[in-house]
Amino acid sequence: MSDTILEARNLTKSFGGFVAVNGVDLSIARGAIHAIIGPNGAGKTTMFNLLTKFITPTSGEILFNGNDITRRKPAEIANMGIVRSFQISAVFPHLTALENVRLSLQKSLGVSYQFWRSTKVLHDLDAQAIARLDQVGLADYAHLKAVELPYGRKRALEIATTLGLEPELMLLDEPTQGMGTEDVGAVTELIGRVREGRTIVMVEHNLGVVAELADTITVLARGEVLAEGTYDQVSKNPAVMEAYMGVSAEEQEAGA
Amino acid sequence: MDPMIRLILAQGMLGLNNGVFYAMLSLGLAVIFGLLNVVNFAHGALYMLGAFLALILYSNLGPWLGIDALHIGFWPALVLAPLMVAAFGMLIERFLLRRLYKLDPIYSLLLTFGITLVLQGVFINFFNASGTPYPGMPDSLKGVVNLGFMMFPKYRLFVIVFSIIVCFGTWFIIERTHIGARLRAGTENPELVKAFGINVPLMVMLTFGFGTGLAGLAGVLAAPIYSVSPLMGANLIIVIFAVVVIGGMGSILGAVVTGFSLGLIEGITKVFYAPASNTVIFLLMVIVLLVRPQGLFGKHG
Amino acid sequence: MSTQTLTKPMLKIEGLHAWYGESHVLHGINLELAEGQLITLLGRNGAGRSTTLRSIMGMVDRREGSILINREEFITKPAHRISPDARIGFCPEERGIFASLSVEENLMLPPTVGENAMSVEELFEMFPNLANVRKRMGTRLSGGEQQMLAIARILRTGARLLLLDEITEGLAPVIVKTLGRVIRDLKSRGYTIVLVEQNFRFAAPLADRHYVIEHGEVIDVIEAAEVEASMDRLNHYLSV
Amino acid sequence: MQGLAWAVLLAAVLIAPAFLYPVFAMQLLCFALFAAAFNLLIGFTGLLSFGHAAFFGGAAYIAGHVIKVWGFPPILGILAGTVFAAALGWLVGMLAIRRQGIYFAMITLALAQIVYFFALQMPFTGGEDGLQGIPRGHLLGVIDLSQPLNMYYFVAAVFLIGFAVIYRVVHSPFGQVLQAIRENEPRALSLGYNVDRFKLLAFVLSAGLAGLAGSTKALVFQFASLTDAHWQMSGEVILMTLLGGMGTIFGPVVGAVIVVALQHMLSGIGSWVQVVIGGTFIACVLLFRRGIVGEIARMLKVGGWL
Amino acid sequence: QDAISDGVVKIGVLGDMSGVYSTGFSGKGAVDAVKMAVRDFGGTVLGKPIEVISADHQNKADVGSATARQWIDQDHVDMIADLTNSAVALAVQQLASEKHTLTFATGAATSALTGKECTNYGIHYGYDTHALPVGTATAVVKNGGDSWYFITADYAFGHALQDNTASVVETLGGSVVGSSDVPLATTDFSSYLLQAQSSGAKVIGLANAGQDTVNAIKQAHEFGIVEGGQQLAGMLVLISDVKSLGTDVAKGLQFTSGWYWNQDDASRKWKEEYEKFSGGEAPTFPHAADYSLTMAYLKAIEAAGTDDPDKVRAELGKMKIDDFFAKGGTIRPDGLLEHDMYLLKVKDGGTDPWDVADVVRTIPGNEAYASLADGGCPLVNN
Ligand SMILES: Nc1ncnc2c1ncn2[C@@H]1O[C@H](COP(=O)(O)OP(=O)(O)OP(=O)(O)O)[C@@H](O)[C@H]1O
Ligand SMILES: Nc1ncnc2c1ncn2[C@@H]1O[C@H](COP(=O)(O)OP(=O)(O)OP(=O)(O)O)[C@@H](O)[C@H]1O
Ligand SMILES: [Mg+2]
Ligand SMILES: [Mg+2]
Repeated sequence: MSDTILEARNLTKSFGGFVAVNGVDLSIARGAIHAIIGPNGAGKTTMFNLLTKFITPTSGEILFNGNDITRRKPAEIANMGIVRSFQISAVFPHLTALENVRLSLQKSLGVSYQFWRSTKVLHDLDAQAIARLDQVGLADYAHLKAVELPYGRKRALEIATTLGLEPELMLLDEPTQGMGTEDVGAVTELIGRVREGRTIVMVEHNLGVVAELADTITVLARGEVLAEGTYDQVSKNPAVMEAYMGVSAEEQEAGA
Repeated sequence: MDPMIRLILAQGMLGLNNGVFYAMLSLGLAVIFGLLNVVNFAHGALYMLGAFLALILYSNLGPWLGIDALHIGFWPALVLAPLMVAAFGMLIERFLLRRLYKLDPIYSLLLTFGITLVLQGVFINFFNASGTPYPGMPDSLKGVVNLGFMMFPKYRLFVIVFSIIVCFGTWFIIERTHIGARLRAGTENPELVKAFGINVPLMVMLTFGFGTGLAGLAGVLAAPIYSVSPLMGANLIIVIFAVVVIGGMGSILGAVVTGFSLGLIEGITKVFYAPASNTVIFLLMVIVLLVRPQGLFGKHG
Repeated sequence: MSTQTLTKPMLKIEGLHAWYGESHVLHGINLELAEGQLITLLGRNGAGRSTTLRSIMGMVDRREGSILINREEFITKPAHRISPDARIGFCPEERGIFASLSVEENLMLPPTVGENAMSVEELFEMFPNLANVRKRMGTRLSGGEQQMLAIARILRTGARLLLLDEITEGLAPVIVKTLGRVIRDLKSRGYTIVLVEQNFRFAAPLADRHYVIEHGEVIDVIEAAEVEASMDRLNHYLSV
Repeated sequence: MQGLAWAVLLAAVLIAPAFLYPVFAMQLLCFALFAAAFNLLIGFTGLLSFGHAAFFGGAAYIAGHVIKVWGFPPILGILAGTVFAAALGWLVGMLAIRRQGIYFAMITLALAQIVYFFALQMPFTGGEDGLQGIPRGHLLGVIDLSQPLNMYYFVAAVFLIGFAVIYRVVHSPFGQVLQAIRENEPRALSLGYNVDRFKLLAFVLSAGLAGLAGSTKALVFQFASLTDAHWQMSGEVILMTLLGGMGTIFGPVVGAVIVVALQHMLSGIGSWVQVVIGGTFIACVLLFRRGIVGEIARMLKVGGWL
Repeated sequence: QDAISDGVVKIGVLGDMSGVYSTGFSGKGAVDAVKMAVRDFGGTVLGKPIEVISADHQNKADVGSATARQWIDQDHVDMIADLTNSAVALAVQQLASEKHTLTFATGAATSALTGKECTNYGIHYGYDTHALPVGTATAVVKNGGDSWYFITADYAFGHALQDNTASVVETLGGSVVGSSDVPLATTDFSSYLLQAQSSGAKVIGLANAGQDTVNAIKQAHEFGIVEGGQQLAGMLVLISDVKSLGTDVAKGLQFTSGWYWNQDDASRKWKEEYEKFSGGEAPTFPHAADYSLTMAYLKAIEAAGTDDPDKVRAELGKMKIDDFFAKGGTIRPDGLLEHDMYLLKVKDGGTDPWDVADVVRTIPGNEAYASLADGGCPLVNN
């Protein structure tokens, strides 16, 4: 297998004339944590939706492990091992934490269409689900409904659920958004822990998190790639400083 | 003229005549849906209400008031009845629908379904289910016009012309004027429009009133053609839903054009295979769903 | 943290709390400014600056506290009365250009709220780019054009108090410079302005005072004169 | 809690004929099953079908025809109606699932209207006359179903089986996924569930069970008619479910009993029944969207669904 | 065992109380006729009270049959009358017969009630689809109207009426060029009328009734179809329909009726009585039939000395029905009341508001109705 797990070539998406993502080439290295940053409206979420097939690109192609997945459906993508999280928290609010996680484990059992069997068959998965919950520090909350969990824990639950699918590639949209500093630390640490054996792509505004986790950073601006590289490279890139940090060229020179 | 062509033209005219009601009702439905995201099931019942108000103004009001000679005729009814229906619509919006905006739109559908049953039930009790002819057709519109291929009642011709004017007038107001701009903006982003100092709740209420008023107007126009019956709107509304699914609810012009065309198609179907005329619109809906699920004039997604 | 009380505040916010649904976003904001002044609200993403503006406009689910504009309490007013009664013009973060309306229709949408409203011609003079696209639909505009339209739109209403949210966001530097000129011009004409900015370099020379917001609270207030001296603190707050 | 509810239900079903006119009791059971089948869709999948009368009424015609004209025994007739309704459900579901939310409701309504017109115009349905005089026949060739009590316990058995199936579906791995879809469809999709297929299967099951109820009703009244396929019937089943509690196990049964009893008691006041039904609708939507059982469950704070 | 079951004779009037047939055939007018008969009979029979209950079948066979089922099972109704709407009548007659209960259908017209669907307990009282065209269609065809297009109510009644009329037309050498089936309670007949017009038939036969007939005739005038030279023939018209059409529109229309109030003194007197009883409403012939059958039923109970349905039915078969309504009537073994019918012709400017027609011909019962042998009732052949 090559070192590139996911590749986007000349990816473009326009919404009725407005081009949100414009000819983006992106290459994600296997095993890396790859962050996408950029100003609001730069096209990060759109990019994300394209990669996870929630929307169809206007043009361009997406390769996963060398296979063209541009025209595949979202459910197929998930079954191939690409799983996403959402910018808004995505749990099943009136199911318990355990049931949430079990829903992702259940797939492996192949009983999901079996309407004639009791849910008891699912109890075999409970131990595994608890283990997942434990991994994100939620074991004590297993029987609480998701809606009752505090925000940060919902986020953790979401990640635990995602992990249940044993994804090869995990896409996280702003995993720390809306969290207090404490939660941010916890989630950062969590991501660091679950990265073993998988690739993670994340959209993140919190540069602290990015700096700590990301191996590679792609900066998007107005739908195009502005820069790419390690945190140090990117944060010193003048174009990035200008578009993202709001430092003009003269000021940079003046500041330098 | 070849009798077959004559028959096609004649049935086409009648179809157009029915298309008037499809167009006016789906127009009102589209206006309401566009702004409130409410599918007004009661639209058919309000159409029926319009027709009954015309009837009551002509036949019943006098006796109720003890003035037997009082007959409020067609022309005043054409103004009064839609206004009364609009007022009723606004009451529904203000006191019932408004509580449901934050919920899933199926609740407003169910609420308006309930209103439909109530209205129907009330009118079945006071009038009977089979329908009462409207006696107030103005003399000026009595008689027939020879269209060459058929004798066509003057009144029906008037209805076709009048409703085309109403539909395009509505389209003009909504798509081409200041009021329309506010309505469209209110649909896109009500919060911001409110912040600009526009009373969106009031606007919503008036729009609902306008949409239901259109239904009432269609009802008055229908009264002299069909018997005024409590069930006249019930069967129509389902056809209208199919029209709306075919046309897509996003567009005003789409609703009007689809309404007229489907009337026409339905009419012409009667020439070739009459038993299919009931279902042709629904079958077209199936085809549209297979080929273009968002509807002919619907926006993608 | 330096706080001073103005003798004649045009806008005075005290103990403002705000919620989106269940989530409590503002935890007691206090700020004030006098007629003709310009203040900025600084802070990181998600600090609650936009929410502060939206609360003034009555656009959040629930608010508590006090919002006085020219000594009149606005917290209890229905949303659609706020703009006309307080003569506020609001320019939202996401610009709020209506896709289904043309530039002219967008411009004419908000009702007039004061006498000395700028005329359409005046505005087209101020933003020549807009004059060229007046018939175009809202969605077709470039980001810069949209931003100019959003500002022009509220100037046409005759509002005296302007709430501007991230107006430089995603704009090319040349447009940012134009905007800088426009804001300075407006200030000199006596407009009162609240500016939410991430771009501190843009905001610094315009402002009379900076409010730093974090987690829905004002954590620092820095007068224009103290900016030089407080650079370290600012860098810390805004550090990227 | 649920055990208690089951016990009450079972007891009520068993002793009902001692207190009620058997045909009325059978009508209650048929509608209770119909509403419970409908609830499988609205309550547990979040899809509002406004065309369930098509399955209920369509199955009644098929069962009636198969029994009366082809001379099939009652059980096979009921089975035929059920299978037909499920197949019809598959067709309708395929089309309706192409649109979401409110459009879904309108499309099911319109498609059901096609079925209605078919019922009106096909020769074998008898049009306005209906399909009359369906013989009840003998169960397994021995038990005479024209005896009211025999028929009653047969219907009771059908109801209990149907209801148990619904209970099982809800509490199955499949039901678990359905609930996930209802709660957060995009998330279910992102977990790799083919949401449309789950919805379709739910639709087919719901339609089939509605057909079971319709076929049974045809046998009870020895009659299949347009009323059963009319949109008003679709509306009534929505009301039963809404009134009893959408997404509760026992709600639709309670709702059906109330609505049918109401219609029965008020039959003397003519069309005012419609006004009462409509008013109940409005009240439910505005005041207690959880429905009766839903409210009780909330007051008793019972976890899970009652 | 008591002579009168449950100590009361209960008559159920199951009619159309709110639909297309509620104004002429059935409705309150029918209930009044039955109640008036009970009053005139003295309110009791064999010393036991007579009770009248009524319900609306909404023109739905299932509603009708469910109501009848409950009336018989629970309310112990002894006889069900009216049953306007052939579909309802067929359903209820069959059900009632299984439960050994007498039914008297008046407003329902289909000849199947005493033909292939006849039962031991079902009586058809007043007219049927065989009797209607005998007068009307014969008169029309003899006047040159020899090609017909039918506009037919799409249910049991309409189809039976069309079939019976067509066979009369064809026997007389005429032809049927086409037909349109129209749902009950249609309000817009224009497209069907246009089909009829373009068929070129000389006669448009209306195999429907009540409001449907009225609407069809009105719209035919609206579209200038009559002026275009085609003739309308209403196969089932009541004087109330003529009233709502207006005699100017309906003038010259011929139709067959089982009774006409202005045919003799006894009828005129009865009409006056009825108008008083019902608060000013003039009776139609089905209303007169409702009265007449109630009288006949009660007399039969008296004669039989019991309300046992089999005995009462036997008594009815033996009785001569000869009152203001039925002249020379007998209730045949297949359940049909055979009596004289009348061909009426609409006139303008009568003396009474309800004086809208003249009797132009009396059709003797044995000519109007199919013979017992031709009726096709399986019970008779056995
Ligand atoms: N469905 C849509 N229709 C029209 N325009 C859209 C649509 N979705 C996104 N856009 C536009 O595309 C641009 C990019 O949006 P996107 O959500 O990808 O930004 P982002 O980089 O994720 O920003 P943020 O940091 O705010 O999440 C925005 O200007 C947005 O308005
Ligand atoms: N409509 C909303 N619903 C729920 N939460 C919201 C909503 N809008 C904003 N929030 C939350 O409120 C908090 C404050 O948001 P706000 O938009 O005021 O931040 P800000 O300081 O303007 O930052 P920025 O604009 O850079 O994102 C954030 O945590 C955000 O997630
Ligand atoms: Mg984003
Ligand atoms: Mg902001």
